[in-house]
Amino acid sequence: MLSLTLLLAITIFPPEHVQARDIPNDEGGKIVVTWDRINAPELIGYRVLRQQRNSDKWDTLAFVGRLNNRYIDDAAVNRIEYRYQIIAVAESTQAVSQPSAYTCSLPQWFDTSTLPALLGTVILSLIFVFFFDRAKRDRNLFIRRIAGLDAVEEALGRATEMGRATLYVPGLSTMSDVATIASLNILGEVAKKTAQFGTPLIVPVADPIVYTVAREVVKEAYTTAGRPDAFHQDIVFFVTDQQFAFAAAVDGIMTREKPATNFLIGMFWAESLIIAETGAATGAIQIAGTDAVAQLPFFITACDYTLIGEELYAASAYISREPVLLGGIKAQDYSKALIVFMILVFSVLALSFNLPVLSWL
Amino acid sequence: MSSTHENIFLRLQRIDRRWIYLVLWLVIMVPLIFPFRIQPRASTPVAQLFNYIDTMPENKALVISVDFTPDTRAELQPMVIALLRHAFTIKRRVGILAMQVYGLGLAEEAIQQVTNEFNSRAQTHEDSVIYGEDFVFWGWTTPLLTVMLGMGERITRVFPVDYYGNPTESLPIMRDLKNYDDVGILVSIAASAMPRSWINFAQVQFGVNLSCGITAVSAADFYPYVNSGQFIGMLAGMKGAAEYEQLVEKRMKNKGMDWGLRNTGTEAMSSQTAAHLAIMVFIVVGNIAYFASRRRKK
Amino acid sequence: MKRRLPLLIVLITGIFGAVAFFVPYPAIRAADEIMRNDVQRIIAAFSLVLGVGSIVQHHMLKIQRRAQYYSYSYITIIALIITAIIGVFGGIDVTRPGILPTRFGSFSIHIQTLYSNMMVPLAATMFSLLAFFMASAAYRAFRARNLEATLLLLAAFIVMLGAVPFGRLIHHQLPAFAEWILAVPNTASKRGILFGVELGIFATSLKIILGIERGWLGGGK
Amino acid sequence: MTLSTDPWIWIAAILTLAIFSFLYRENPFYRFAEHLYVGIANGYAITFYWHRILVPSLFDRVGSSSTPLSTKIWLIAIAIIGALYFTRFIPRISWLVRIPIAIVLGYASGASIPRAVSGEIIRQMKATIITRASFANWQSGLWAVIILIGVIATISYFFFSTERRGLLKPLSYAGIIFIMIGFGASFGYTVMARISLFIGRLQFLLGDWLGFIK
Repeated sequence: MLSLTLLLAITIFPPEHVQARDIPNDEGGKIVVTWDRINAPELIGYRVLRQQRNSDKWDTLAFVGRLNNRYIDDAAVNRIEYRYQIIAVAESTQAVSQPSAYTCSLPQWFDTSTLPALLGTVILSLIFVFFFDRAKRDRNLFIRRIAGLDAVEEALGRATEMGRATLYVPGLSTMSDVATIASLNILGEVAKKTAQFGTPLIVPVADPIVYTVAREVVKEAYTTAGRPDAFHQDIVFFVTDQQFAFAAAVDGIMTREKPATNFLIGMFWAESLIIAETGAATGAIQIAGTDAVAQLPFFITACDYTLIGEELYAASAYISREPVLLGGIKAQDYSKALIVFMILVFSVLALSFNLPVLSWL
Repeated sequence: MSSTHENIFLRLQRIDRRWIYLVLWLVIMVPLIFPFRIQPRASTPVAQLFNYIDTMPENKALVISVDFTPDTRAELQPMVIALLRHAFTIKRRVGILAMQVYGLGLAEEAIQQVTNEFNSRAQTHEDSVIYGEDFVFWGWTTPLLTVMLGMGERITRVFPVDYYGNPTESLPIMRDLKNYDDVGILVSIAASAMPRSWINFAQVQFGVNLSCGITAVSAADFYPYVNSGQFIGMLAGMKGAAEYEQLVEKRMKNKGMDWGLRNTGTEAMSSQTAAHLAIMVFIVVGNIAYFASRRRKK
Repeated sequence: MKRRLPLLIVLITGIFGAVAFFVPYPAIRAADEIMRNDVQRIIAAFSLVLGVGSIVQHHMLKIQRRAQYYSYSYITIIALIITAIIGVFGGIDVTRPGILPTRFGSFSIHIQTLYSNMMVPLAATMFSLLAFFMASAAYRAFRARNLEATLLLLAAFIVMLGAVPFGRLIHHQLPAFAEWILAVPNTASKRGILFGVELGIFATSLKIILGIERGWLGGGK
Repeated sequence: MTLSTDPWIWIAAILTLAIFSFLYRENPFYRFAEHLYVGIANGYAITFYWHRILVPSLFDRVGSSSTPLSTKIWLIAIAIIGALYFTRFIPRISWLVRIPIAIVLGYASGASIPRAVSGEIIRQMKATIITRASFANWQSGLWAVIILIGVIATISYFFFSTERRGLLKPLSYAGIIFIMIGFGASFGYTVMARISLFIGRLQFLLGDWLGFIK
């Protein structure tokens, strides 16, 4: 009698509204099963079972916790129909649901949730391609001169006056980082100047591929400047890809070789201030440039001049006078104007008509 | 007279930076050796976590997940120690695991330290903390999903043997610590995004109560989860650890356990405070020197 | 050929990389996974050869030329070789030893031991130098020269005060004000900079794929 | 005070002190530690690439009998492309080094285009747009407006197409003010974390090594 009441006390009801449907916008192979959650304190969780059409075997797929009301079956084979059953499990009892209707998973060609990204990509690409093209025809695209460029030239001048070396660190990142590419453009110009004036150049690098490219860039600059003889293979060298070991080595170079000018241009992480402050202590003029937002405050405090974010790209375009690069800066300006315009329009729409603008993006 | 003043200010402006280094070194090191007492007042998230654990039902356990590595030990290890002391003081059972292999050594160290503190002062069996009854160290296993989801069903199945090699089924504590249902709160101490994984898997699936202890730099990333209630409070950086230590110490004193234990977080906090003040004094002095010498030039 | 083939390759792999984002079809997803897990990783592993070749050459040259401090170059080369031998032949997993014994009684020279007791302390100590460098940089640079510099200084000052218990004594709202600075003006400026940076990433990627940006080819024909 | 007897603790402590000696000046101890560090870091990189990439992703699979032949050929082809990096050292065919670079660079560029748009640009736009929900209380509404103004001002600071005249002049000035406040705040916010790092090193020296503090 006692045991009977106990049994009754922990009786639980089977889960209801068990439904299964294909997950949209995916590569297929996934079916989501949903059910109504049971509010019973004794409940431990749910067991999810699956049956293939024309088979009478039910397979246990998983056991999920008691707060769930959905399960994603990622082992479904495309175009095969399945149905599902949910078992509510308590310590000593369980309850089986009605099976769901049959359903199957299908792969899709386009992920509709990425539509805004696709539109954005297409619009931005058009803006950029338009300006690349215009830049080729119109050689006089206007770009405001950036204060940092004077600083670059002044710093180089000082290094030549003093006859001391110039150190150029093109960041710690890889070739696929914009900052690295912008930095290598500036490195080319800096190398031309050091070649002309015959002052030593030191370029330590933290990425093997950037090392290969930087070496070619410097070699070409020395040839263009008419001093191929002054190029030697020890100007550009790889140090290590470990952040702090690289910083230790650059600090060592700065204090031993005492370069008159340090360029710290490219992508940097936490080592930024370790390098910049050591350079400041040696009394070198320092020009920094990075789009690593978190490191900008440190360069601002420790360097004589810092190219902030986009200024770095603009400087690289300005200094190389490549028409296409200038076109890119123009396109970037118009894209930014478009972004500001859209933010304002969407805000006005949302505030005045209470439209769900955020869900459109 | 004016020239000597000018000299002082100009010299102050161009002071050798090594003097700054020396001052900072001393200002941080001296309080570590001879700590002065500062009593940080608990901020809301810290008090929230403390109060939750303090009033947790007696049959619920505290689980600490040691998810950090030795490089952030200074900030995070004091949290593990304070949490262990708290649980042992109010006699709640504790389960410990590590989601990082390097966390194993840190967890073991904390366990050794805190159990020694309690057992060396224990008079009775009741007062002491006993392995397998009052606490358990499950150790480490991989992959992440197996642990976070598996513990919702049966912990002994995720960790068939504990860190020391005992079969977990044989430990008395595991009889009433079957899965998340017996866990009052799980605190993930981490320098990575691990606490977010605990939310995504353990909480979303099983609704276990969570909290976290993280480094100062990542605090901003986790605040939204505290505001949304997904974490019950939070310990952020050394400051968070120090505040928790103070609350635990007060609790121990209330229970007559005035042992004068070392609180490394609080001690480090005195170094932190001293260092922050020193840097601020540097900035003020630098500006005074700057303005004084500029005025003289005029 | 020497320029066309690489440019054709960036065009194809670039379009593939972008398309894989939008198309969930199994064949594309599977190809994308192979690209990420096999192609990119294995190629990256080989590129290290370039780097190691360069660092060894750099130090060999120093030794040959008897450059200043050349004797330290031996340290780098020897440390590199020994670590690589221990690591490659001694195994990386403590539970699965390699062909080289790494344990002598209670003394271990396993790569993980080297890592924990040499790499970690060296990295952590280099990293911790920042505490000092931040102090000296602040001392030199945080001068109220003009409005911008004064705001930089004040913002840093208030946030630092908010971080220590002392701040609350000055004004009980001070920590909250510090948090506000981080949450509002700081967020605004970071976001403004980020828009430009992301557009720059977009532009550069497009230029690489279209073969407009050719700096990566290095010089030569 | 109980000195450590573990030789590895001594090595770690000596290396730690050697790096710290740099704060005084560049010296032979620092020079030693620096050169050692660069060597070990490269040795460790070799180890890591070998055991974590080449062995599991390449050698184990090519050598395994359960790998289909087509996959094996494919993997060997990738390895050959990777080996083209070696041509850097052979002047006549050194241009071949561009092929693996092109594969890595092209894919990374392509993959970053939609991610820059959806992950950053669109997401940040969404976060900046003001809706009625932003005005749930007057404070959050005001903060949202300030953020919007700050974002626009900062963007206008980086506008290079025209000289700073007219509306652009005050706007870009407001931009640099937001930027400076932001930089100051980030600087101040990082101090605590960096001092924690140094405290960590001191705890190692004074505790683990010298046994001064427990």
